[in-house]
Amino acid sequence: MKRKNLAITLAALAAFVAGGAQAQNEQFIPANGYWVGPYAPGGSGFFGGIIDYFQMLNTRDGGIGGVKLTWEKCETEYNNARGVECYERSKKHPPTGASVIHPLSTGITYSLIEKATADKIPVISMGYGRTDAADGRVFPYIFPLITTYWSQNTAVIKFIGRKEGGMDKLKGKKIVNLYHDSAYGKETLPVLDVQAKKYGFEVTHIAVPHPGNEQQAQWLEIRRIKPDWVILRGWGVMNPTALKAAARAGYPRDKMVGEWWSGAEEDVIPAGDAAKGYIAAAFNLPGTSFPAMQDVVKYVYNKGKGDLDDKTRIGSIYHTRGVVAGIITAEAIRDAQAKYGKKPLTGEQVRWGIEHLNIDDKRLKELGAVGLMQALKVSCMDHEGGGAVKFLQWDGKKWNVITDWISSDQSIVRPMIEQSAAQYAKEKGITPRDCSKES
Amino acid sequence: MSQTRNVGDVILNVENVSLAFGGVKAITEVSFDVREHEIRAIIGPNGAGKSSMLNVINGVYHPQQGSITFKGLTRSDVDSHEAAKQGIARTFQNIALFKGMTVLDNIMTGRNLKMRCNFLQQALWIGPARREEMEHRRQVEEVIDFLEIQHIRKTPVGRLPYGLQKRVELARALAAEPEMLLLDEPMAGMNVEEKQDMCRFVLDVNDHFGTTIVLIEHDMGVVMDISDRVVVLEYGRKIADGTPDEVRGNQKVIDAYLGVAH
Amino acid sequence: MLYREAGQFKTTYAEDQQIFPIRQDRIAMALLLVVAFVVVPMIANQYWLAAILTPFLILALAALGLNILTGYAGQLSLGTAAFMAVGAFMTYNFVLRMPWLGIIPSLVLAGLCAAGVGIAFGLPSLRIKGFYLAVATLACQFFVLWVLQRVGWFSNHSTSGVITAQKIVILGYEFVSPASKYLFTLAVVAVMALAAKNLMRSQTGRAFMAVRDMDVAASVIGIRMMGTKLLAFGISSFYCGVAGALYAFCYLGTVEPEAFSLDLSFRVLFMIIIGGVGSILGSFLGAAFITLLPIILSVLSGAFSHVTGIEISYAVLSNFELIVFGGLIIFFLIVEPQGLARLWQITKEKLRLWPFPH
Amino acid sequence: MSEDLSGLDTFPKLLAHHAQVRGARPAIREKDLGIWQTHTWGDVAREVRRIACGLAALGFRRGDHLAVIGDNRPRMYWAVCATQALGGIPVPMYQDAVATEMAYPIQNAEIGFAVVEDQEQVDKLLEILPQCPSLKRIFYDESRGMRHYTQEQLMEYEKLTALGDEYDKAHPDFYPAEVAKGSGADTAGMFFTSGTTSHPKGVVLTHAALIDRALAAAKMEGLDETDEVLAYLPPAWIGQNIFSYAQPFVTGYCICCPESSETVMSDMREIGPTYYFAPPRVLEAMLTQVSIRMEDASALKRGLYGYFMAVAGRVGGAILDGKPVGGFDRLMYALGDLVMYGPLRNVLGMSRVHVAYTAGEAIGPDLFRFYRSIGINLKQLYGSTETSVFVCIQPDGQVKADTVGPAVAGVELKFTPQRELLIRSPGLFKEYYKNPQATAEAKDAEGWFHTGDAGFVDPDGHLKIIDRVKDVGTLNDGTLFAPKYLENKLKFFPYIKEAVAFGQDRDKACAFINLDAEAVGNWAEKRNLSYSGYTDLASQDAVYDLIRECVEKVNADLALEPEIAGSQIHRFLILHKEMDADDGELTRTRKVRRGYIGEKYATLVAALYDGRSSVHVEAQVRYEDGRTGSISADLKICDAKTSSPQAAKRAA
Amino acid sequence: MNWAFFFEVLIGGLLAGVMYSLVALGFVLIYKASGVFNFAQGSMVFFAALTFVSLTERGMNLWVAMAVTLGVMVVLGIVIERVVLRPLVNQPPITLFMATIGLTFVLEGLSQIVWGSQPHGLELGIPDVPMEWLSKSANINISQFDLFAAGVSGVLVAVLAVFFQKTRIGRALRAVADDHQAALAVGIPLQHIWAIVWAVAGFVALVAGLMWGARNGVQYSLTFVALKALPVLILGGFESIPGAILGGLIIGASEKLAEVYIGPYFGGGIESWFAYVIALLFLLVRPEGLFGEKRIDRV
Repeated sequence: MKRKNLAITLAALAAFVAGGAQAQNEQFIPANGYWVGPYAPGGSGFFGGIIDYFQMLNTRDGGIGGVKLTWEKCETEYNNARGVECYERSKKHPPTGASVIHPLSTGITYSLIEKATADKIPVISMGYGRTDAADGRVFPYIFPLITTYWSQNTAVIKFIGRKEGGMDKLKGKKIVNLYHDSAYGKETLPVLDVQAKKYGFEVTHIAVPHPGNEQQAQWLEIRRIKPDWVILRGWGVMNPTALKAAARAGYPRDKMVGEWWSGAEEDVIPAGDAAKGYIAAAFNLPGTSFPAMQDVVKYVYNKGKGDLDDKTRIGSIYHTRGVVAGIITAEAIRDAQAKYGKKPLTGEQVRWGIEHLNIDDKRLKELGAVGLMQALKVSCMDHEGGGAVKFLQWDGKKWNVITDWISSDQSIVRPMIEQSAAQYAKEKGITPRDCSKES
Repeated sequence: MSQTRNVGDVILNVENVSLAFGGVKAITEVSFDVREHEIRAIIGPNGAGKSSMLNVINGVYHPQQGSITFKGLTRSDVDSHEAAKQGIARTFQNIALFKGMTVLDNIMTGRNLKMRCNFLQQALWIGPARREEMEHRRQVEEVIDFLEIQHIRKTPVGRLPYGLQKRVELARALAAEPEMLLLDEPMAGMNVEEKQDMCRFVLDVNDHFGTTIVLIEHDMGVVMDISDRVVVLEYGRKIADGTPDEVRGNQKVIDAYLGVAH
Repeated sequence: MLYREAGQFKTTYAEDQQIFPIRQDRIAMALLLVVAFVVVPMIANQYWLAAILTPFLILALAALGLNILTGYAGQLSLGTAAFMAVGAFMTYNFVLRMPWLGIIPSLVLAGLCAAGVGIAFGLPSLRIKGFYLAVATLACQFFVLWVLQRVGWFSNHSTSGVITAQKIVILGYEFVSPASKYLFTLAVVAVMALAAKNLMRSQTGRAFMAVRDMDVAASVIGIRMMGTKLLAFGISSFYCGVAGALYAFCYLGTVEPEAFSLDLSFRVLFMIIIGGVGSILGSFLGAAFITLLPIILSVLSGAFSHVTGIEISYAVLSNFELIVFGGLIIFFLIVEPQGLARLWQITKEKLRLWPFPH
Repeated sequence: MSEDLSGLDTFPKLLAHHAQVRGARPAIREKDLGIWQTHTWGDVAREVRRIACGLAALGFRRGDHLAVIGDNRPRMYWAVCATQALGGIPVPMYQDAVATEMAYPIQNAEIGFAVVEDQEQVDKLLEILPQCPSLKRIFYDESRGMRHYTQEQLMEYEKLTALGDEYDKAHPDFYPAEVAKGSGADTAGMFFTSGTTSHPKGVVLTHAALIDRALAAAKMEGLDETDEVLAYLPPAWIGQNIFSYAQPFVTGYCICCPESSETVMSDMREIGPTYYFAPPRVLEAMLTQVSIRMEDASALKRGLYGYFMAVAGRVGGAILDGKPVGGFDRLMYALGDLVMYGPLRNVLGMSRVHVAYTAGEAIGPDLFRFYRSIGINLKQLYGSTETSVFVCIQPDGQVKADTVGPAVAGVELKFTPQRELLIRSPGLFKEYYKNPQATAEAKDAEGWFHTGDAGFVDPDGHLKIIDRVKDVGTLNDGTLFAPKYLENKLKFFPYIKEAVAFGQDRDKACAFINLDAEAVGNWAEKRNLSYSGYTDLASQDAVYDLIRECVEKVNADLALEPEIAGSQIHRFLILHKEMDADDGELTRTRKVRRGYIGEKYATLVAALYDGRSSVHVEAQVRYEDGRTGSISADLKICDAKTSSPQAAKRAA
Repeated sequence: MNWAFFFEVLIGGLLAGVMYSLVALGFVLIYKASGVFNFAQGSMVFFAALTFVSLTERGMNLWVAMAVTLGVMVVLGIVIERVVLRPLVNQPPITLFMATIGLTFVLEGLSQIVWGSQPHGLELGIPDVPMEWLSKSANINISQFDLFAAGVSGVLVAVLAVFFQKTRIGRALRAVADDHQAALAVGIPLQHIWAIVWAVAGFVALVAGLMWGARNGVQYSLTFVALKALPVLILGGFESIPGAILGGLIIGASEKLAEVYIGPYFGGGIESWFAYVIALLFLLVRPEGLFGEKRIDRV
């Protein structure tokens, strides 16, 4: 028996090395995520969402245009090197190779930018990754879809402004930006500085060294500054710790606005009561009431499948974020199929689909995703497509939506993006595409 | 055994040396001298400060008081590698070989002060570095030959029996071509045959290379046999100094040391 | 068994002190080099070249660097990744700011910068030993990363502190394809491994080992503690620095300082312990073990569930891989605490003595 | 071997030839200071000239004798050649001889000069100096420990050569002229044969004799300058002189001197000689080593060993002899060659051997076949000091375990009615030095040399030796009794190192056994037998049982041979001490001195025959460090089963 | 200079230091008794806290859960001694260190397989909020929970002290720390002692896990608390319990003070390395650590 298993495993390994069995009429999308380590909740929830949505499509519709979606998980451990390895492993996966990649890590996204561009595989870094990649002329294969860090940040300031009673009220206010001391955390420093100048508020950047499980000093500092608002740009254990530390420092949680990687259930539950009243941004909403989510429950979980081990997580922020990613990916494939025919598509073809995504409100309704996500229109110039954010508040049990979609301030963001992208293009000797010639 | 060595002038002068660890005095105001080409023994009961004395001479310990004059150069505080540069080599009571290396490498290490090439040349292994390595290998082979340890040349020292390890340690010291050799109980723990061999080697070294030897040894027979002059320490103080015959007759020594059953 | 040593006698010391005194070893090594330089680039696919072999070689080089310090000179260090980071960021800056230098001089200069940092942080080794020193080197790990993040100059004032490695160009040839990057890495690693071997078999290496094995005795035969230890830190950091540069330029392409986190330092340390402390070969074996094992495990477990159709939660599978990985480390330590290199050495001894057992 | 050596009738002339033809090729290597220090023929020629000139400067004249005492060292060989160049006579002596043994040859040959290796030999010569007034000069190679020697006779080798350089400069024509004066008929050397009873005899051999024989054998085996030989046997023994002096001088091959006697095995492994000589005892010791080490090997290896040795035993010899062998066997042999024979040859240092000889005594058939089966071209030869060694050699492809091969070119054989072998050959000795009587006894007027060996030529023309003529005797019932034959059979067991058979003029055959301490010790350890030393080991019952089995196997073997079936061994005892040349029980070449032993242990012999089951013995032994002590023990005597010829036949 | 603020920083730092000490204690116990630098201590903290919180979430009574977890940690200690340490006895420290790293992977994988990788909140019933009276009267924020944690640490150290001083096993442990040969004379096999000390370290890990878990939630990142303990260890010495406590206090206080008063000049985030640099500078002056004994190299 044992021997048989071994033989099977070896055969599978051989098949893997040889390039796998030829699968017909399947569209392969790698699931290079993380299910172990400190960020496992995010990784497992997000990829659970994507896979559940694909599974749902396969069960409900028999795939997209008759083409079944397939995927294979690869553990990246949120580690750049492992992420690159997974990417290389999945990119030649039959029959089409990896047709689109969700790295779910800013670091891995960075490492894939050049590789994926060279391999003609689109990378969707939905709500993370390199902000200036929103300039599709310089980054044809990179899609920081829906909202970039910078867009989000302007929305956060707008939100604060709204809370203060108008953007003009921001003048003289003190805002602390408590950020994870990493590439991810530092991404929003310049955009905040620009806005501080524009609106006349005072911003203090306070770094929390990795992993962020000790923030006493930072909060003492905040206590000394006595800011009006604290923007929390955390990741992993840094979030609950910040909330706890805020409670210890007696700082009101409803004056803390977290970004969306600080705004999942996993970020607040460990903080217990200390999280009550905390506000966080989101580009997707939690819950299972959306028709799309209902379908996921109906066609997947009720049939005893489903990727999440812990069923209570269905409809959690990370899970619906994954579903949104699934929707976007599926729509892009659908669009591309409209152009290239109903057959398994290459990454290059899917890229075209992503660049021509246009999910308007009508389509959102068809998808059963009204309220789950915002409308989206991607173009050669604009790889972001959305740019609006909603704000949620934690009541100790669940997230409650407290705003409608607040759009970002592209007048601030776009020039910065174009400037940054241009500098990148110059450094790397890239000639930006002429979008007027793209079809 | 012929004792017709031409003992020369004083090469080492230990003057009024005192050494203490914390509050414990290991050596108190000890003075003696060593003449060129002689075999000088330091004896005394356990804990008399013999090893400490050697450690002071070659700079492992720094005495609080007193001075050491070696080849006319007086110093009160010297680092051990400087002592090595001046031509003092030694062996240790508890074998201090480099356990992870072969016999050959251990002995080669003994020649480090004679090597001139820098690490870049060595990394490239070209011209001078390679030539130097070969040249020193040849010199080391002479030592190996001299001490009759050819058969264990490439053996890791850790695998050798105790007696051979002692011999390798002596070889390492000899490879430095020292003017003065400090031997800390070179025959401790050896059987009769090994002791005889070691005695022969010590005498041969003294005879062949004219090396001055300062030696600590417990075996009175050996000490009286091979040494020219003997210093006796007790509780860190010198209680006698002279030829083996003189020391043997010294009442203090008889009381302090020889009286003790050994 | 395959060793036929009769008749391989040495008539000069040069022959006797060769790196591979046995002819069969020389042949094997030559074959290995031919395979690595010629056959592999021809037959290996991109995945193997870009995702497995190149990082393996780079990490082997880093492990080699750490092995020089820890294995040969006996100074435990957990700052490897920091030295790698210095190498990566400084190479980036040399290429950026002095493009006329060319990549190889930039690499060397960056390595020297890493060496400088290494020497500075090696100063405590004069007074501190063992685990105390290891923990102290963590200061270096954290401090260096902090500086790289804080000082914008290092990342050319990139907002996120991320650098994107430039193209490697030598005499107009651009190393773009995975195969060419692999070959570039291989060439650098091969040359540096040879240099390390040369160094370790000459006086410098012996001085390192002497300091490691018995520092008092080393000092007594005239080896300077300070110079030797600092030299070990310097050389080791140089190797790590070059490895870091390759990590950025030949593997990841775009890196942030966190890519050189403590985690990486630990991984490199695993490599030398599993591979064999104080062995050049061990650095390579250990790097292979640590980089390849998780991948093999993941491929195996994937294939297993794929073929058998047993639905195991992937999270469980991933965690199970962790357990197996940890378990194998313990297992290998128990089987051979001195590492894979020692295992290989024993095997080789057995083969040389074959059919005799001893 | 297409070289024209005509006219080169002395060794110094041959040397000059090689220095000219292959001056840059290695002539002699010595493992010294960790590496194989190599000297070319050119170097050798220069050094020999220096020594010769030095000797001449110190008054060495043609016809003078010069003793050479030392291990295999280049300078020792050069001294031999230098002596010959000056028309002198080199007298090599065994380096492990005690001082008193050296006195006779020196007195006998009125030796005036000696070249010795080191302090040890110097000490010995100084000890006998009062008895040897002729000895004027002692040159020593190694100066270690010689610093305080003040005797005027002593001189460093370096001093000698320095003198030589001076002399050569002053008389540049001297050396060539001296070499040219030499002729083939000149004496090339004098070799003292180990006298078993009386004083040793100095065998005088000429250049012509040695060169002729060396050349004949070299031609037969196709030796040339690319061959390498390990010089590890005492240089004073004629065989070693042939292999490491005469033959290299005719072929130009290279000889290699091991670092020391302890490192011979590893040195042999390093060198990997192509041409090899080993007496059976060395081969046997090696096989014992192999067996012992294989016993410790893992089950897998032992299994492989067992299987492939069986394959080799079946077809190995045939394959070596180029006889037809089945395809499958050939395949298995090739496989075995990869995993077993090749590695074995390698660890034995015999990978490169293309010709290996054994001689000196009978070799066990199993032992002989073992080496041949693993692909080593081991052959037997027959010869002695008086014949310049080569009399018979087994040619390739015609190798038998129990013969020594046909006569080598130039040799004539004939037998006396008593089956004594007579030989006539160009390689015969000139005379026994200053011993015309002995010369006349050994060499008759027609030039036939009486060997003293009994034997016959088989139908294939191969010579077969049974024993010494004088030792072949009969039991009381007239049965043929060849003690050496019995002893050899016993010694073929790994546990038995030496055996002494008795039976001449007695009713039955009995034997003394000497254990192989290492093999039996290992065997005992495996069985958790504790013992304190050889004597204790030898008295253990279990050991007796072990040996009895061996003896009974020999008896079963003997029963198969009708002529000697009656001489089966009925009783034996295991001697309480190892026989030793220092105690006179063995010769320097480690042959048992049966007569001496019979006298020395008369009481034991008596006990063998009077039916006692044990005997008390008290014996003087000499320890390694020269002290003497006594051992007293009760020796058991054991009966061994004998097989009846009929039973044996039935079994067979 | 705002003195109230200064004292708040100082006291807060000291209390944070106590939390570091809690983790460091586990390292010290094991190093002292077996000379093993137990890298898995962080994982043990995680493992203990996760087990405890998972049990309580499944409805188990707080105290029962604590007892069960303690039992699990004891079993773990014994298993580790059997499977990992015993076969590696007499190996160099680095090898044992490496083995504990392997152990880290096993523990992390195991705990996540058994309990999942979701983060959990942990409420011990002590609110982690500033004490109002102090806040009001002196404008100094001191968390109740911190004081509670400090109290727990105090009790823990006291319990350990009693354990070491008064019990036979404790004395054996001390003997082992001093001299393995001497330990044999006490009559308790070395293996037992090791198993016990690992079990005790498991207990300490549980306490540390509870405190840290209550503070930041119970999740994988708890393993990172080990990093906080390392500078404490080099400062206090690997073998000294008082050293771990005092080291923790010094590191905690100086780290916070530095981050608050010096950090801003460098763009903040200096906490990540500052503790190490302090420890390092201290070691340069006193290589034997706070309570270590000066060693004389006997040659």
